[in-house]
Amino acid sequence: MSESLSRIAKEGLWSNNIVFSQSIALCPLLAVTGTTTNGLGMGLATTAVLMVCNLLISYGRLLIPSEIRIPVFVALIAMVVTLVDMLMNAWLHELHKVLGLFIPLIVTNCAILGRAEAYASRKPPVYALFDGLMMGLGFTLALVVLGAAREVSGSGTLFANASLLLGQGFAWLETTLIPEYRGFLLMALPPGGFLMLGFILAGKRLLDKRLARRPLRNAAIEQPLAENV
Amino acid sequence: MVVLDINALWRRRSKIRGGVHPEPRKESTADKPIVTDFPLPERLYLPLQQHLGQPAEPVVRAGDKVLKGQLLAASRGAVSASVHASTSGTVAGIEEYPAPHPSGLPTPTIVLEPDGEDRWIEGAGEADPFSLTPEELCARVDQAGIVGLGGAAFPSAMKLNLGWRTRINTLIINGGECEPYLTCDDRLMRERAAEIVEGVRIMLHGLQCPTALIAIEDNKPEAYAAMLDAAKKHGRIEVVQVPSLYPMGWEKNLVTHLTGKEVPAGGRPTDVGVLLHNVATAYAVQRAVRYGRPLISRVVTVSGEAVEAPRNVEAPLGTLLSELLAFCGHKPERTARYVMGGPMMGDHLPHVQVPLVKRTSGILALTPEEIQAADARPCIRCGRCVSACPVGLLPLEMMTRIRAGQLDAAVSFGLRDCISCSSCSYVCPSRIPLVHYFKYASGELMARQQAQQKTEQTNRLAEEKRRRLERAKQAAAARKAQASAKEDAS
Amino acid sequence: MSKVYLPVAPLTGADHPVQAIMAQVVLALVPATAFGLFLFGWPALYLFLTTVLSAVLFEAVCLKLAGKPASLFLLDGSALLTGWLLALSLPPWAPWWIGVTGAGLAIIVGKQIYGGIGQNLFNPAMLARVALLVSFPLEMTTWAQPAPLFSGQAPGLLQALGITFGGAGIDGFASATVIGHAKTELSQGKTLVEAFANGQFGLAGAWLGWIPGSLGETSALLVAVGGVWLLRKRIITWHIPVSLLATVAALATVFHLIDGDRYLGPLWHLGAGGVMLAAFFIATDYVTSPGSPKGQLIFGAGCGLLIFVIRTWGGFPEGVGFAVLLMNALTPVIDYYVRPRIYGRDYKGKPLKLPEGKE
Amino acid sequence: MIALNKETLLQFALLRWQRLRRNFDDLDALRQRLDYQTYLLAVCALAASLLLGIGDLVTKEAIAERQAEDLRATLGQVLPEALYDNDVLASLRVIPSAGEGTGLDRTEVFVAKKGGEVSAVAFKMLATGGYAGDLTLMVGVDRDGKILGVRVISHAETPGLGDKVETSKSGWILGFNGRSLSNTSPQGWRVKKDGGDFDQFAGATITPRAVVKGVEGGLKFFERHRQELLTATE
Repeated sequence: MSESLSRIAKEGLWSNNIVFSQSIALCPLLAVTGTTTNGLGMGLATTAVLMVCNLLISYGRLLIPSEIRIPVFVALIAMVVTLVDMLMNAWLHELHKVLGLFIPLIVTNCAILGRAEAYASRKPPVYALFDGLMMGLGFTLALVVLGAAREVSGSGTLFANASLLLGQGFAWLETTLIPEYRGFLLMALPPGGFLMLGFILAGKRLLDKRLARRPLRNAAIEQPLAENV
Repeated sequence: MVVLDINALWRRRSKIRGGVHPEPRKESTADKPIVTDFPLPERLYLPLQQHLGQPAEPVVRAGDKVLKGQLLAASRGAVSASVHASTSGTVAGIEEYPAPHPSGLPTPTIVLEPDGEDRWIEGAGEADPFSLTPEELCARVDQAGIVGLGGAAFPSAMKLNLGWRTRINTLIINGGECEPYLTCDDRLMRERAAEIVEGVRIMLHGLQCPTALIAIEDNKPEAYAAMLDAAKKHGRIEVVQVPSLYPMGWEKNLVTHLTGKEVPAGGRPTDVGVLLHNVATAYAVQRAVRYGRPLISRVVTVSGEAVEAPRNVEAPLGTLLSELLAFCGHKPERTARYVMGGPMMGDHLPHVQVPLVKRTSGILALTPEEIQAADARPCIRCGRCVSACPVGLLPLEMMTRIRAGQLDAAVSFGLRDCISCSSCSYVCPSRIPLVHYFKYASGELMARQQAQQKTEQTNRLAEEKRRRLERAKQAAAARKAQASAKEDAS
Repeated sequence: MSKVYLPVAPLTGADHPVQAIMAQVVLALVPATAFGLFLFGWPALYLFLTTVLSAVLFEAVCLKLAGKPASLFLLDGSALLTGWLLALSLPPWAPWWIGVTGAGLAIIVGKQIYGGIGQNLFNPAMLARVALLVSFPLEMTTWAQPAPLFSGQAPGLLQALGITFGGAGIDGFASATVIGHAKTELSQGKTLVEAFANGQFGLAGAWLGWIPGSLGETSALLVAVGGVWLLRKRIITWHIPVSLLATVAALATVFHLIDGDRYLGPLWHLGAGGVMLAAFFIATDYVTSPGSPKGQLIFGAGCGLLIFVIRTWGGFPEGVGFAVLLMNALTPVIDYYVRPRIYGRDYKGKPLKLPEGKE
Repeated sequence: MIALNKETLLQFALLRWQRLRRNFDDLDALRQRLDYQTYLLAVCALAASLLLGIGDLVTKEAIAERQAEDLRATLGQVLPEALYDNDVLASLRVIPSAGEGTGLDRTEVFVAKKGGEVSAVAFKMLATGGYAGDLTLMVGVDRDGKILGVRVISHAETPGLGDKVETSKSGWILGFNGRSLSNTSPQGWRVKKDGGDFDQFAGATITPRAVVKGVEGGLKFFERHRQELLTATE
């Protein structure tokens, strides 16, 4: 039981990460990761959608025939996303002003339909909910890492406007790492997103290779090198 | 005559594509006469296969006494050529001996010990070759074991035979000799122009062909003058100068340049009514038909900086290349590479303890400075190989495909049309051995094809067997049914 | 048996090893560079050296990281050439970090990430220039007025240090390039005749180089001289330069004849901006242009068309970098579809038909 | 006549319910049925619509409130708080303004009043001729035609060059404060490069030109409708 949960966590956060391993959901990724805060906000919104959708679909999995599963999933996801959009507009207005254009796009985020199809429609609700959480957090992690990398290189700050998202209590997060930085616009623009994503993907593969090699060296046991492509 | 003028018009029009201008390096041998008094070696090694096609079948045994020009091994099948004794002596044996080939692998070889008398066998010469029918001429050429002496070593009789059957309009005699260093054809044309012209006339007669063009590169004015002089009496033979450009001697280049016709891919020049022979082949044909002398010797260029006295030598076939080199003052310690043939298309030999064969047009001992070996660098896509390719291929694209293991993609870029002329490798600023890639890929493709044929054959056999069994079964069942029907009836 | 690697032919290489090619291209750039350095003085020289040196340095670091023999690859001079071309396309009085960042972008992102020399899809120098233009629009569009060395208005050695390394700014010297000026004035509803009425820009100046602009785009004449020399040396072929320049000239002529008030004439288009540099030195980059002559003609014409379109209707005044990059992206496609005719085959690769009566 | 009494109805309902329940005993068979699939899809769509309706009801007010806050915040930047005591958002007037320099056919003017007296107005307008299209401005003008403040609400100018019109990038836009048609000559309503009073940014003249020209047009619009606006009644 717990082992399975820990595996779900590991898959969602790292080995089957939506961005770093599956390389999907790149459109929202590149669009909103100009700053860390935006990435975090988008990530959390997506996580919420993912969890609710996974849960609903998992509950209904026995009732939903495979012939009409796609329209049902789409209707569910669209509803949840629209609700999130309205709620954010009402209660997280400042963040919504920034992300507003992209929140409805969560509907087209293939990760959500992908998880519904690949996981939630086959597993009991608890697992589906947890999978949604972990996949969502993995996505959030990717957004935050990319956002941070782009924000630091693009404008020299980190967590700019964090208080808009998290409340005044988190204003201390807003730091200027490089004072008097002139700004490297390329990084703030979508091409920079691609560039940085490329570097991060390369870094992850390098890390995975190192990790895979280590037990091999220590235990001297023949193990196939785990490669995430 | 009008026909010729139209041809001349075409000649001016068709420009040769690509090509390179390697340093000729011919001056060291071009002005020295052919050495004809090469001493008989201790032993002669005559491989059974010195030509394209089937190896010849030995007709002598160890210990047999043979005369000069006597048949040692007879041609086998249509595409094959006979081997004759280069001098009189004793057959020491038929054994495996290293062949003049880059691999240096041994092949069946007749070893001949000369008796020093150099006595000719009774030959059947023909005072008037022009009285012979084409069939008879072909038979004479076949009996003399003549093959293309330019390097391809395709049996000449076969070519002539094919030629007069398919109606040839133009016979082109290839005196291009575009490879650097080589001057054997040049010298032959200068010294034995009359014999060559007669050989050409014999071939014209044999082919029932109206005209012959003798093409000589414009960097050989003496040869041109000599040939022009020899041919002026004969209206059907025209001597033309062609630009010196490598690979001018590629037969399809000559066809296009001289006649304006283009040989379709996968075809031969005969498809467009043109036949090509080398000047040395013409000379050999004349010797064979007029005097009944089989092909037992040839003129070979011995050159390279590691040779003290480079020159052309007329030597008996089977002579070890090492002896030829030694005769010309070879300095082994200075030699970095041995090349048989020209440096562009010739073969690198691992050593020179191999015999002179019919297709050996030259043996080069090259110093390190001459080869300028350099490590290959990454391709910078400069496109020089593209403009150098006489065929119109994209060598750089083919090379990248082959490196990536995509042989089929390389084929789609024209790998099968590559003539391995090395022009691309020659001009490559990154010193990439492009032609190696292509040769490797072609070999790989051939192996693949063979494997596939094998599987197909196995499958076919299995299928046939299955069908056979099935038929037997059906027949048995039918018989049974018939029998039972009979039984019922009765 | 078939796998045996046969060491065959040819024995001698041609006389153009890679280093020699790079050296000759650099040599061809020398006149235009020297003139540009003279025209814009010490700050230009500082920026030039910074850019070229950092390009070579980045190349060395990348080679070391990739475990390639630095001596073999560094000496081929390609990094030097990339840095040189980049420096020629920068505003001469830009601060030092523009040069360093640009060199880094060119070598790391533009070249080594793809696998080093010969592998890159885009021209490294142009990739860096465009990335810089997008990232630092202010620095990349602030052009200095010509202030020849040893003339009155030229900054001294120390003052120049301040411009290049100290962030002193060049507000007093700032100006616009010819094409940028024309574009600005047009956007204000003026005609070209009015735009050039004040005589700040002369056609002769544009060709000779006495105008604001990057080092490599001021003297179209000197750049062209270098290019023609390269042509004569057979380092480059005529296809790309001719088709590029002809396309720009033809389009400019047609539109200028249609409406001379709105469209610059062909002489302006060819003489100003980076067209000459692109035609002879950038679009002809071996690695990123098609291999076959016909492909090169298409490539050059495409570059010319895009340059004219971007200059005339695009958001940026100068379109050379974008045009070349866009066509670079098409190079593999061109190379795939446009091939020379193979001997004995038609253009589709089918063997030629035999003449009548033959089989 | 069968009397439809409560009992029979209940019994009927129970029967139907039990039959419905029985269907769900074998889910695999149920899922294959076309009518079930149709109903399920309909139910899902209905449920989604219902939930969305509820969501809309719940958030409608809050969202409207936030949007008003946004507008008020923008207005607050161009209308000093001390100048008015009315609800500016409520006192909206729409003036037909085709060809009058605001770049709009109908200009929305917010009227600020203090003690019933019109003290200032603010209006949204377009400044045409930017480097990348039009810029949307909010302009505040006091009753004498003097500018209280100008803000760029939206634009598509090049980041790093033309975006200096934003207050977060530079204070350039504050230079309009206090300007009016009377204290600045027509020659003055240009950027310095063209001989006027206003700075241009380093490297970019097109954007400031467009804004200066736009603001001047806005003032002219105000001048023309001054009487009408100042005498505005509730």
